[in-house]
Amino acid sequence: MDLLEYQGKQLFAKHGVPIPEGRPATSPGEAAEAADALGYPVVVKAQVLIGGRGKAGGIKLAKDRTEVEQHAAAILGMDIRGLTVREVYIEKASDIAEEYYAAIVFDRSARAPLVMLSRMGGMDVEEIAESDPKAIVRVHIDPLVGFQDFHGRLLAFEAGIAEDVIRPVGALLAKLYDTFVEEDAMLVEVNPLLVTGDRQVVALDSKFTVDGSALWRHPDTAAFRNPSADDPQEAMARERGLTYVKLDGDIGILGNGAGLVMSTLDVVAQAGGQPANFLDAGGGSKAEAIVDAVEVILSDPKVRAVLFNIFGGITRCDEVARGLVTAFGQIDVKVPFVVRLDGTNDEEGRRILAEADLPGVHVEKTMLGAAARVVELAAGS
Amino acid sequence: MDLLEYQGKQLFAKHGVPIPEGRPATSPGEAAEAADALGYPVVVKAQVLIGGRGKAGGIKLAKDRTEVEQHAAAILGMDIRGLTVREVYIEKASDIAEEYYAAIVFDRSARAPLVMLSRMGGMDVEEIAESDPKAIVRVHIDPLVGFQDFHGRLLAFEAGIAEDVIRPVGALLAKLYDTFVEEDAMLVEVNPLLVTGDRQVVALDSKFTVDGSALWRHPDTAAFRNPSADDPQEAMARERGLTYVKLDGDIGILGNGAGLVMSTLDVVAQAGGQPANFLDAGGGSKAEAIVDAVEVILSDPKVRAVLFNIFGGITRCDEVARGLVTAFGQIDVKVPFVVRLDGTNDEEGRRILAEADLPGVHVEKTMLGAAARVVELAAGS
Amino acid sequence: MSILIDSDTKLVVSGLTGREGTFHGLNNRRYGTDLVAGVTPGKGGQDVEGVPIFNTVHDAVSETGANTSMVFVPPRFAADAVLEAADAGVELVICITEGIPAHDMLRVYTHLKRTSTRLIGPNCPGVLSPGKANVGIIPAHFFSPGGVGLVSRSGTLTYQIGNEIAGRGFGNSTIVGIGGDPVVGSSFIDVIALFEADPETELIVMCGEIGGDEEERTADYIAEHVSKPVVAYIAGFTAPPGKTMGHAGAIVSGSKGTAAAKAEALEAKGVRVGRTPTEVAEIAASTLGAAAA
Amino acid sequence: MSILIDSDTKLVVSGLTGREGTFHGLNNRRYGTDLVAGVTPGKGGQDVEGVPIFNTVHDAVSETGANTSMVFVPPRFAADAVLEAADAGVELVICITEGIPAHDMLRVYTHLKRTSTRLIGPNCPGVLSPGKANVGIIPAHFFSPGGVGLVSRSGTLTYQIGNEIAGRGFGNSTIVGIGGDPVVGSSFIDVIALFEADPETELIVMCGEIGGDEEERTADYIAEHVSKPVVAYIAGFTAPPGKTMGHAGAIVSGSKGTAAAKAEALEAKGVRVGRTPTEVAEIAASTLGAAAA
Repeated sequence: MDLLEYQGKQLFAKHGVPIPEGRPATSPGEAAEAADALGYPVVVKAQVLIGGRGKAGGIKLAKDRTEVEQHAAAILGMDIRGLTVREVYIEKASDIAEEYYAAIVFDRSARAPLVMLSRMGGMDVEEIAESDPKAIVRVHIDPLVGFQDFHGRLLAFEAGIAEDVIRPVGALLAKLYDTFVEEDAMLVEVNPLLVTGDRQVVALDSKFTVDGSALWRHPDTAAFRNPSADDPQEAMARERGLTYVKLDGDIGILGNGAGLVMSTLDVVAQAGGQPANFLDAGGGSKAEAIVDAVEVILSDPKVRAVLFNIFGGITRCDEVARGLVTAFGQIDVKVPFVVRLDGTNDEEGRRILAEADLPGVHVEKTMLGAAARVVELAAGS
Repeated sequence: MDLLEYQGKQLFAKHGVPIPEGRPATSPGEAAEAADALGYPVVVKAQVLIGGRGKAGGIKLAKDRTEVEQHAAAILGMDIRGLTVREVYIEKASDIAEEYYAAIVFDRSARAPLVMLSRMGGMDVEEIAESDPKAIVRVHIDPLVGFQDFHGRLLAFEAGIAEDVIRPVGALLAKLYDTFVEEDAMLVEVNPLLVTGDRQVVALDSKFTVDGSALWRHPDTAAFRNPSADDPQEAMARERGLTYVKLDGDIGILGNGAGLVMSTLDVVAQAGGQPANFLDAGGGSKAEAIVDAVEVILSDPKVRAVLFNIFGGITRCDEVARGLVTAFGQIDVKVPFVVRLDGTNDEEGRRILAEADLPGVHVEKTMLGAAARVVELAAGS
Repeated sequence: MSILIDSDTKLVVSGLTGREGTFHGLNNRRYGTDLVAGVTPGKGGQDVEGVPIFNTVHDAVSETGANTSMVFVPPRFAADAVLEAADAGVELVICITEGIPAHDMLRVYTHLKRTSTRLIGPNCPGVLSPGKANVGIIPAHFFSPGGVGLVSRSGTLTYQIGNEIAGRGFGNSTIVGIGGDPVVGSSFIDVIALFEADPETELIVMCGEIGGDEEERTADYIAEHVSKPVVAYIAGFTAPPGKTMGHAGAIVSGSKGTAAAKAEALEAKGVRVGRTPTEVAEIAASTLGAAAA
Repeated sequence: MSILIDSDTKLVVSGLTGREGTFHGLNNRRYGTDLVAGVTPGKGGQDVEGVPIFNTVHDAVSETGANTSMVFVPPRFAADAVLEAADAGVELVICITEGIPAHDMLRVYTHLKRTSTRLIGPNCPGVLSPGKANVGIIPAHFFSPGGVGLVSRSGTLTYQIGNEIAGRGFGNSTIVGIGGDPVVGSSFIDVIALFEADPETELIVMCGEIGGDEEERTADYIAEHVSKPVVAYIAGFTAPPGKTMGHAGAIVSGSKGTAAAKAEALEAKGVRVGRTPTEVAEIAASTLGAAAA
């Protein structure tokens, strides 16, 4: 789960990572109030879960109340690379002496947190990596020993940051590491990590991804979730406990098990089709889950045909068939379905479907055959 | 550094280890006020750094204000096994359903914290160990992994405590472990660990030793030190930065290096003498340190003779000799000194002493010879 | 022969008294697995259809000699259950639980590397050695003993591929689900090393997916250390970057962890990669058929 | 031969620019130790009498090939300096610093056991291989090369005993101060194992003191694994229980850790224990003299 800049900064502050003062706002009036309380000049920053805000006009300096209101009005509702801005963050303006880059990522390959520091902040990390790969210093941390003072020194000296801020930058990294571990983060990025004119070191931006599996430990973070920012189908699926990812195509996909669903998407694409979604009905899918899943898939108006690809292990094919029959009883289905049932109780499942004789439902025995058929139907419908 | 019961309990509470409500007091009036605030009945408990308070009459139940004042008056100033009671702790009385024993020690042999639990609390742990060795369950904790929930279950089930308090006892042990690590403790002991009539689990007593080398991390704990409780010679030595331990005999001892001083005590004892103290003047002892050391040793009125045993490594024997000359110039020395100087600059040191011709100072060349001489002098003086 | 589990396996299940634990634990026992104990704190002394329940894994191990643990407890208790099993001296822990926080697994993983306990999973379907033992939720009736070692990050996809291979007349030495989380106890490399050393295994099928770089590293390992034929499948060619595809670990980050890169890396090292489950089964079957001929 | 340090030792000193660090570091260099670098954050690029200073141990190691580190920084920074040296790949870390919190050392100790870095100390006088190298604060002029391996928890007591042995005409292979703290990186056993394997060492003198049970465990180890003669000394027979005798680790807890118990344990395993430093030197000298005759 990704956090907005100001949400990440709230977690930074909780663990002692220094940040400039700021407040979120959802209207120009609220923004002006926030700015009055902070003192001018301030920066009005669009809060969206995507990069490139600055270039899109989502970050503006304001020297007085009128400007804050103007900028907030312009930014709120703005579309930035497909996302609508619903909140702004009003932050005390900082004077910039140096811009560094700092991040900690959960490095699954090394099975250790990876701390990165660069003296070249303010630009995208991939740009830094391209323009000067050596400019990003990387250190892995033993998860049982944790971040030590020497790690901070090692990173700071290697990165070649200004000598007078070696210590405060090291201290900030130590607190960033605390944040990373204690908040169950998968990524924390500070870009730029700012040195102000009076040599204060502060996190001027935050990019923050938390582990969704650990949200039960962090009720405050869980409350950050902003459903309005989500895709409506994804929100609907989440409410129903389904694993759903919206894609760009027109063929609705349901399968059981993440690997099988991914494979189904691939096979459909190889057959020339375009999947509309990823939907894992999970192991042991019961009839009700199938009804929910059909509703979610069909709530996407682009869907022109649907493929059910079930390999029954724990999931019983007869249960899936019954769920489908129930769904067709409750929902007015207007697009063709291709159903492939294999594995546990597959014959019983196919018998149920044959008896129900649902309109527009085609049963196939193999995964490849089913993929070919659904692509054909989507093209024809 | 050992903490009084109520000091240890303050640290328990800080880390969420449940304790009964209580307040320290230094006078009967203060005790009565504390009891009024807590509500009756209360227990008045002598605060001394020694076991056996109960048997000595240092723990009394009081059902009203009058009794609190009476008991506090009786206990304050009481001598318990050589220690004078200067504070009492007024604690809300608890009803006792079960008394367990819990402790965490810094096990240097295993190089790991050792957590112990027994269902036989309320008596001395050595008594438990003697009466039923299996009744104490022991688990070592990996310092880098820390105390896990399963450790709590393992201890609680193995110890055979009541089933309904397995969870809260496990939770208390986890918090006790946090206390142990975060407060840099060498020992935390809860005896008894109480289960009340309404099945609450609380720490009814605390024995708490913190690592003196870590006090800089714990200014609050460092402030617990109660100089009035210390031996006056030891307090004086500490102020002067000397490592001094008061002993029972009449021969003052000074050496450089802990091992050499211990060895000197042994050799003096083998020669039939009784050391009055352990005093390590440290590596590289300078003249001023020697003056300080002589003052501390002679401040003990029992001292009848003094042995200086110096093996010069970093310490230079000429510096020691000069220090001794200076000390004799500043202090009116009434007891004989035996000085053994060996190692770095020993000849120069002996020359200085010979020239100064200090009254009552005898120079010896070997450790054994010096020990024999000082014993003889102590007996004769 | 087989790897990891066989007829010497003595299984203790953490969470045997739960609904899922009971269902799958007894299912494993019906298959022939020697299910010797269950662990549920506070239910020590009870039994589940004759299987004794203990309060701690330590008790279960000392009373029954259990050498393998299956963890079937909810995610917030699972890391603790794995550590408990390791502390009790269990040699192999198979953790089925999905949704364990990644930082918990990081600590468990780092600690277990210092011990002699091997972990499979979490978020995995378990391990099946056909005809010998089944520990987990793999539907055993599709599989029979044979020479194909199968290792996969995914459950149903494994059944799909395994079933297609079975349909061509070949059985399995052992099927290992290593799990779909960012940090799992055993990697493809760990399991493939076991298959390489296992005399019964003639061919290895590995079934990867997007995310991380395990498949790439495995390609290097195979080139250097594996003499047996390896056939691979990678799921997720159509997965868009930045979206978690069901498994917590199945996510393309920027340009990293794509299926295309993984397939390329494997092919560059001489591993044949099937583009569909069916193609994987065909390659495996023809390789085995050629070897037999 | 000798153990731990010799003419191949390349020394980096953490804290070389401090008063004590400079004094002892240069003293070690004067003895012949190959002092290649110092480390003081922020002073990289400077030098101390020609010895280059680096900001990090990593820089020092990569620039100079240092393989041994001496830690001479204040107690609150010492654990970090030890971990830094280990992280930089230094093989041997000798930590002189006294007063490091015991819990810090516990974590350092546990971590280092997983690495290939060996730690001597903390709160120790260092290591001297007479005629080859000196790392620490041992006054080298008392000692000459020879066949006695000396290992001790204490500094000056070691000089006392070593000097008495030297007075009888015998030299030392290596003198190792393991340190007087409750947790030290290397135990008597670790060092005695090195002496046993060192061809130059003919006889081992160990110098223990009250506290802990290292001496008792060493007695068992010697009985099983050591073929060379061992002579022991234990300080602190007159130490009262519950009082720390100078060294943080030198404390009799209840009835545990007494000098009498240690001497008994050693003698029970056939180790001769001298009751005074002089007696230890006499036993050592007569044993060596008899062997030479």
